[in-house]
Amino acid sequence: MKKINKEKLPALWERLADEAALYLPVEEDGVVNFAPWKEGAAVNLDVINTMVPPKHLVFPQSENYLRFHVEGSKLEIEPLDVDGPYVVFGARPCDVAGIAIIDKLFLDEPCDTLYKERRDNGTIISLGCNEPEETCFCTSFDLEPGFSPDADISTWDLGEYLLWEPRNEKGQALTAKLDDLLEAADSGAAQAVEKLRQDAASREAAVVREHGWEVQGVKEALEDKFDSEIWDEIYRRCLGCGVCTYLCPTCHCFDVQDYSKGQEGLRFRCWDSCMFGDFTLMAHGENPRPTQKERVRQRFMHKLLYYPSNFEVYACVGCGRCVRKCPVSIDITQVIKAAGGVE
Amino acid sequence: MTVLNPLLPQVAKIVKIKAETPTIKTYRVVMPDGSKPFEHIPGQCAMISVPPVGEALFSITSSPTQEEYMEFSIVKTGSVTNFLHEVEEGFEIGIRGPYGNGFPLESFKGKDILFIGGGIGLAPLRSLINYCLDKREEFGKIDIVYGARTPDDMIQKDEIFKIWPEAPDTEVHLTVDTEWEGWEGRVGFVPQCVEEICFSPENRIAVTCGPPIMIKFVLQGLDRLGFTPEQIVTTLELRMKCGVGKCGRCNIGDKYVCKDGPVFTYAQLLNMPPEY
Amino acid sequence: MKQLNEVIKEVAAQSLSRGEVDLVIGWKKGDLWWQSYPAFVEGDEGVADLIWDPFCVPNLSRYLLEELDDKSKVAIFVKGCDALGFNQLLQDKRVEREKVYLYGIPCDGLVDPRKLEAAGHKWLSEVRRDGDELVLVSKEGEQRVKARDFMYDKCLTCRYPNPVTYDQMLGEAVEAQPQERFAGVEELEKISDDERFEYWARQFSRCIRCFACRNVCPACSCRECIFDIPEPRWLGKAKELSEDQFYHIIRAYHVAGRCVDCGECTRVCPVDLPLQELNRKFIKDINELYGEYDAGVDPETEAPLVTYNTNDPAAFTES
Amino acid sequence: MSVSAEEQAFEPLIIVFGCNWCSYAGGDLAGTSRMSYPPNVRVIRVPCSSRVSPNFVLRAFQRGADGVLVAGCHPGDCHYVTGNYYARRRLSALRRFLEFIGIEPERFEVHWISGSEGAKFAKVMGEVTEKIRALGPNRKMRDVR
Amino acid sequence: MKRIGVFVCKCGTNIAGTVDIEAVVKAAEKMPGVAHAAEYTYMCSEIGQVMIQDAIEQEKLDRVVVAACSPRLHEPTFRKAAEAAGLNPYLVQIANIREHCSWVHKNEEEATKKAIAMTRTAVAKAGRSQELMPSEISVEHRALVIGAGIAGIQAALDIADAGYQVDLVEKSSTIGGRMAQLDKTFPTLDCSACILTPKMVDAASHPNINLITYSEVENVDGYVGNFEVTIRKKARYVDVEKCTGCGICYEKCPSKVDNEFDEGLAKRKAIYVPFPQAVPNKPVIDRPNCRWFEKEKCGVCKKICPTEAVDFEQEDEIVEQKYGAIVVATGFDVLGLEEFGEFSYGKHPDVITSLEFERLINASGPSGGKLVRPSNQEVPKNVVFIQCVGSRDKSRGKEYCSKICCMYTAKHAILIKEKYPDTQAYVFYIDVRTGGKEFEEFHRRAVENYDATYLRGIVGKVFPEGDKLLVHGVDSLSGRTVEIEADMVVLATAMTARKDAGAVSRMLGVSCDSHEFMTEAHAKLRPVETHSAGIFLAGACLGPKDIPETVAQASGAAVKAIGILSKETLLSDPCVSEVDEATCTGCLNCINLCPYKAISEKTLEEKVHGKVVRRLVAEVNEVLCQGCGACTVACRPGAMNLRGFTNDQILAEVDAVCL
Ligand SMILES: Cc1cc2nc3c(=O)[nH]c(=O)nc-3n(C[C@H](O)[C@H](O)[C@H](O)COP(=O)(O)OP(=O)(O)OC[C@H]3O[C@@H](n4cnc5c(N)ncnc54)[C@H](O)[C@@H]3O)c2cc1C
Ligand SMILES: Cc1cc2nc3c(=O)[nH]c(=O)nc-3n(C[C@H](O)[C@H](O)[C@H](O)COP(=O)(O)OP(=O)(O)OC[C@H]3O[C@@H](n4cnc5c(N)ncnc54)[C@H](O)[C@@H]3O)c2cc1C
Ligand code: SF4
Ligand code: SF4
Ligand code: SF4
Ligand code: SF4
Ligand code: SF4
Ligand code: SF4
Repeated sequence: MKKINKEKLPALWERLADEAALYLPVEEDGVVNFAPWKEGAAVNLDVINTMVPPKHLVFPQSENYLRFHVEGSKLEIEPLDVDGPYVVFGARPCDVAGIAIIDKLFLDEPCDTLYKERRDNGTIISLGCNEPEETCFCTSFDLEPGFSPDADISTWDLGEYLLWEPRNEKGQALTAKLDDLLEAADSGAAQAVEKLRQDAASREAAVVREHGWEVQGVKEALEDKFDSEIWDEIYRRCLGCGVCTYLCPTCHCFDVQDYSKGQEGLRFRCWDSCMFGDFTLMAHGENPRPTQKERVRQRFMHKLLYYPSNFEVYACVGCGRCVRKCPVSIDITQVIKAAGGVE
Repeated sequence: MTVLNPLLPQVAKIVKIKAETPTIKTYRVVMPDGSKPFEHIPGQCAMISVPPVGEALFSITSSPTQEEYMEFSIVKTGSVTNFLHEVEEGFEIGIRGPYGNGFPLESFKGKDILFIGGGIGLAPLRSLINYCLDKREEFGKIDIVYGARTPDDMIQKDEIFKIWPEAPDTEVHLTVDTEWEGWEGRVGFVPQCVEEICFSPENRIAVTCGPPIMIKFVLQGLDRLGFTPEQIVTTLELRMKCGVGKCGRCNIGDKYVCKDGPVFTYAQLLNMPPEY
Repeated sequence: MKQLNEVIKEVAAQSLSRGEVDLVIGWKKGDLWWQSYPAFVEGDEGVADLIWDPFCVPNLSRYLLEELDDKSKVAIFVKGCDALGFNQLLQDKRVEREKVYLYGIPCDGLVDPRKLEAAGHKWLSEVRRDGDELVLVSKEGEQRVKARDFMYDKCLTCRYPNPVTYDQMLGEAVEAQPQERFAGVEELEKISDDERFEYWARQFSRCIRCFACRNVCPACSCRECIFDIPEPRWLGKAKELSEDQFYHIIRAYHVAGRCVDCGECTRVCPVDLPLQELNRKFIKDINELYGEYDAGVDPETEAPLVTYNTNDPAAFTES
Repeated sequence: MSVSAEEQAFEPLIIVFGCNWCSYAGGDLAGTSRMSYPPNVRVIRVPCSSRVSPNFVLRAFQRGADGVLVAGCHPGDCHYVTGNYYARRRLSALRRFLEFIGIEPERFEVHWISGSEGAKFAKVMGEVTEKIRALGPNRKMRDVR
Repeated sequence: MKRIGVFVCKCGTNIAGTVDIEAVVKAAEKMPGVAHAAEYTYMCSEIGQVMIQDAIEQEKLDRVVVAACSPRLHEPTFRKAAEAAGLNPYLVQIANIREHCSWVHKNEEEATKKAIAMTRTAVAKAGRSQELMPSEISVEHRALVIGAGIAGIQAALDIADAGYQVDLVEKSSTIGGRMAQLDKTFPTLDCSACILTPKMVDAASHPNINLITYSEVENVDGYVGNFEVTIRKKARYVDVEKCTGCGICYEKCPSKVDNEFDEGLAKRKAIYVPFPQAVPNKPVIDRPNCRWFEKEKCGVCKKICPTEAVDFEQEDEIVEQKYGAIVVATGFDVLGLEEFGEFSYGKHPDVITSLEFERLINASGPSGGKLVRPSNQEVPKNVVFIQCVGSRDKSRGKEYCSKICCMYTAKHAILIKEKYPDTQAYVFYIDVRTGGKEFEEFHRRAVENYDATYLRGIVGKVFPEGDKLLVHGVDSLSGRTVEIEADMVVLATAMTARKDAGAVSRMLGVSCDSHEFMTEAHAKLRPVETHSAGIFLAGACLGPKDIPETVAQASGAAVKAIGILSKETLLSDPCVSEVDEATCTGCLNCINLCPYKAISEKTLEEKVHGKVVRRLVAEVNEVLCQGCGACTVACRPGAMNLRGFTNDQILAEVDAVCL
């Protein structure tokens, strides 16, 4: 385990930015989001949930993947390169878990090589949470607020210092390059981390308990809820916007579109949302999910039943963004409760 | 060798276009070197690209036993298909696939097969029919029930009128929705026709594809005739973008039509939420 | 406030039990202190859940678009801004006035949880309005703060706190205390083109194109929005600045002369885009060029961009 | 201030939406009168200035126009009686808004040019081209893909 | 893929001189959808057209782009050519590489580049063109003529003679218009009444003409072939059926007011006929000035009328009628002189306008044809005429020339001299305009034979001195200031549009210029048509003109109207708006802004998720719509689209032009 004095962080970032594109939580116009680091950027490591999760770094909102050229009846197709190496610094455990969750889908056979390549190019440095937000419930999905098993490097904020622990080869390789900036942590570090993790977990557990958000068997509970009247109540206020899906670290639906300029063009994939009315609209006008009810149901069923059926993991990390941001307070914890998926 | 991006199409070429009906054309597609784009199992699909308009998924209607080329029958319905209906022979397209599970051929072996198709629904069936006819000895009796609104709306007229009826131990039952001048065959909807002929479920698999409403009634009819859900196989159509189970659009419960389908037995469908 | 909280339950229960309406849309409380959300009450069961508190911000009239279809009459509660929005829907012929019963609520301003949080007021269990103050209730006890410090920006500039249209008014009219609403626009007008460009480029880049701002807007009630139409595809789906600009300019343009300044778009934006400044730029310019116009006040007056005067001024040199 | 080679070679692209009855006709008259103006302008014929949607204007900027001009009949002279009155309101509002977004207002102009004003057509085209040339390429709204 | 044919015209050297035609053809060949590209010297020639037609057939072209001159010139030509080859004419697009390119750019490289871009744009638009079919409209075989001055009378007579019913609507109580006010007419000096009265009588007695006097058109709906018009017949308070025109009523009426017909120089009664030859010769009651209506007293006329024709209870009557065509002939007014204080008009009775002069010198006028000074009833010795009062005067009056003032002033000078050889006429003029048959000769006669003194210059001031008027002017030829002691000053005031012309044109959907004169569809080629199909213009409502021109136009307009009335059905231009009902929200924003009232609402009933719902949508009347596209922009979701200029097409053009 290593450590770095927080005063030295700017030097560290500068170095990382030399190595690869560095993204970290930056405050701009009062909003903290993952953004490329540049000299003088207002890095904010205190914020727990960035407004938008760092999902877009591994799965960009839109991503060109081929270039085409059409001339008369001739077609040329040329795949495009994926951006080079990058580092994500300061990702919170829930957000890292979100990436690990969508990994399951994209890396599953047939492997989405576009995703894989971009994913492989990135090194994720997580930052454990000390305190929960009011809307945090990651422990409900068996995540640990203080620790991120899927990160390449884990860090913890111990006030003066940041503790630093590479978790795999990728992490080690990067750590090696930063040797001069990192110092060896003392023997107490492991204990400090342990304590931090426990404290964080118990604080959040307390919050979750208080809110009645301790998820238990929601998958099983939802198995017979396709026709349940719980959906009748929930969907009615839904505005059909994409706030919840676009802010969710695990939502991953996309659309494929072409952009053209004359005979040249690009094909890209871009985020799409199951909450949009035209998401499943077919060419001949039929729609298997004709009203918002089916769409809302799909969103929750997908996260809490279908995804775990296919990948043995819930597609929710309890980050609470949708809870916080839904304009009409459609709240996944309420849905879980309504479905009977709480202790 | 690096694994190719599954979303990346290969350039292929339309070498022949046959107008089937005013809104359906059949396209013969090969790679630029003249070879067949890829191998497939009947029932599988391919994603066809026409930049800058887009991509759409189509059943491969030619049989895998056809070594030279691949064929698609395409209805004009939206932007991609409208565009395809305007191109001429020699036009290059993008193609990727094959997608989907295909028909469970192993379980069909040695059985009588009843094909029930309506309109463009013949497209995926045709792949299997020709496959069965090419491997005639592996299957029992073959019955093909095919219907369309009018005789003019029938596709693959060569095969349904001439080739298939002549194949050994094969019967073709054609029907049109309403009386039509010059039509001397059956009149009535496909489900009706199936029940009238009264196929026995004995050692028989029923494979059906057509418009949703037809499928609904065919299933009821087959049920009345005593077919078990396991004996009935159908294909589904949902909007899809990637074809590889990632874009999140074509799921029915935890099944993806692109990966786990489009071929499903009725028994499977009964276990899935009715969202198609 | 307490009183009103009871009154709404009473009137809802009454009109439902008398069969005057088939549905009452009101607000109800979620698990968290700031969650007050639209509730649909069709029988006695739901009535007790109806509330009125400082977080009852969602405009309920939007739901009429769906809910009116198969009902003969629906009652909703409208605050000042909601009533303006309702009138806009009326003007756009999206709802039938006779099928709606409006309970007017004079509104003295709603509380923006983001402002409370920013000031460190978290982990609350309840927030009550008491005169000019808010009572923040938490485990540690109660704390009183000045209400105006935590009100939505839109409420600070609100000029119509009392509904301009209603069938029955619940409660006493309140006095409007609007701050200058164009201050933000004027600030931006002062800086250079390049600076303004940078400013808006930063804002627009943050947009995730979730369309919440459109979906919530009472002036955006199109059956199929131009941004969703596949042919011709006006707005590409790629996350590109030029597409973001297209979206924001055209959205604002479409509500120009129709935006009732309810501020809902700004409230729902998950990434805090100052959308109201865009809308208000149009309001301000239209007022300056073509005369004061307050959308939503009177659904009968023609919106400024669908009418003209022969001697209108222009924002370009006419020669 | 040094001017890069690219800026120096810069030839602006100006899209003109010209109403069929006045401005397009004015352009024709400029043609028949052989009044030369810079070749940077490309006219798209529309029936009336009231047909010009802000969407078209933005699309032109996205696709590479350095300046956009809407040209219509003088107020009162609209072939369709009132079209340009609506256009005046719509485009005035749009023009101010574009400026608010940070687009130099000179990049979006509206001019009234009648069918008999061939000289004015040529003059306006010349002036607009020079103004935009001085401003340099429009990078603010261009789709850079 | 479309099969677009591109045809590039050299236009002799008109295009080929600056544009590298071969380069354009080469570039066109590569454009998306282009199946064939060719060039020719004169594409619009017979050979060129055949070339296009052959290519359409041989190359199976489904779209045609002609890169040539302005579409305003030859679009119809090429459309027709394509149609003859079996292609829908609306699948033809023109790239204007002559007027908008080769003629205005000198540098060949630049011009060629631009020509290619323009061709590419037209190709892009053509690729999105749709076949368009005109629709058929039935025709009501009846015409409406609004305004019964000489223009309206002539048009009505011509249409009636062709065998069609005509309703001639006149605002005042008699037909005749301004011409009835005139004395003699230049350049032949026929007596105006002598030539007009027979026409008035003809009109009144023509079996196909229905005079609707003292009436106004209140609303016009509908479209060519089928106008639906509402006419308000104002109450005359005299039953014209009973009235014999004996005139006893206006003899006895005690209430006197200024007679408008005499330009206020004489009085009439509250019940009156404007002038003795009025047609119909039936009185009306001027309600605001009638004592009965004012105080419920008097009623002399009613008491005295031998046929009991006076009816105070009469009310306005509303008539609704359908017409196939409309001729507008509402004429002109003269400028008010409030801005021209220096001439002392209104301050001194002997300063009069030319129109007043016409009345003064007219035998049936207030002074019985004796030219007298209104101040003292004496014959004037010196008469000063001032030309261009308010004409050619951008700052205070009208910037245009009123065209006829030079002529009628010469006429006035002659008339004076003929009657009063001792009276001297002075004419202050800027320049004398005599463009017309026999005009210059007429003017010369006034100067040479009738001794009129023409002074080139402007009058600075006219002020009364004693019983004279001092006229201060400058003779710009000699540079001297002149001062004339005049007995009478006559101001040739500008002709202007009728005060209600703007309102009338808006009602009709006819455009008017900034002076509110109505505008013709094309100043040269369609001088009596308007952009509203089926509505034609004649006479001074278009701008200042004399009687011969007025009459010629009236006959022209009549022929155009007859052209419509003689058809059983008409074809409408298909380049009109259409609503996509699926996207239309029913906000009806589009309805009010349509200048032709072409949009209406309709209710759809449809099934949505099993429920039947009713919703509003907009509907365009294809015949009324003139294709401006104003509605398309007001429609936010883009449900309203303009055929021939669709959103899709314009976007494609924008994309292509920017490449
Ligand atoms: C498994 C399967 C097999 C199919 N086989 C055939 C076939 O053999 N012949 C045939 O004519 N059609 C077939 N279809 C339907 C065909 O995919 C649609 O008609 C086609 O996508 C319409 O595309 P469009 O661009 O013309 O329409 P648009 O509505 O313009 O399409 C827009 C986009 O929506 C998507 N989309 C719209 N409707 C569908 C749909 N029904 N299914 C999938 N994607 C859709 C397309 O990807 C397209 O990019 C099949 C569909 C599926 C799912
Ligand atoms: C002083 C003077 C001298 C002239 N001398 C000569 C001359 O010597 N020779 C010559 O050739 N020309 C002369 N002219 C010109 C001549 O008067 C005009 O050319 C002629 O009168 C034009 O006829 P018109 O029918 O177009 O208009 P008008 O004569 O103005 O007739 C228009 C008619 O329409 C009616 N009307 C108007 N509005 C409406 C409405 N809304 N509804 C129904 N009815 C309406 C009016 O009441 C009027 O009866 C002279 C003009 C002036 C002013
Ligand atoms: S569903 Fe909501 S709480 Fe769960 S991960 Fe997504 S945004 Fe976070
Ligand atoms: S644009 Fe925003 S402020 Fe205006 S009416 Fe819509 S939601 Fe309200
Ligand atoms: S953005 Fe425009 S088209 Fe879309 S809903 Fe709003 S007003 Fe309608
Ligand atoms: S709500 Fe915000 S993020 Fe969503 S589309 Fe509107 S501006 Fe963009
Ligand atoms: S403006 Fe558009 S949406 Fe509104 S009624 Fe007209 S066509 Fe329909
Ligand atoms: S295009 Fe629209 S506004 Fe113009 S005339 Fe036609 S319907 Fe009326």
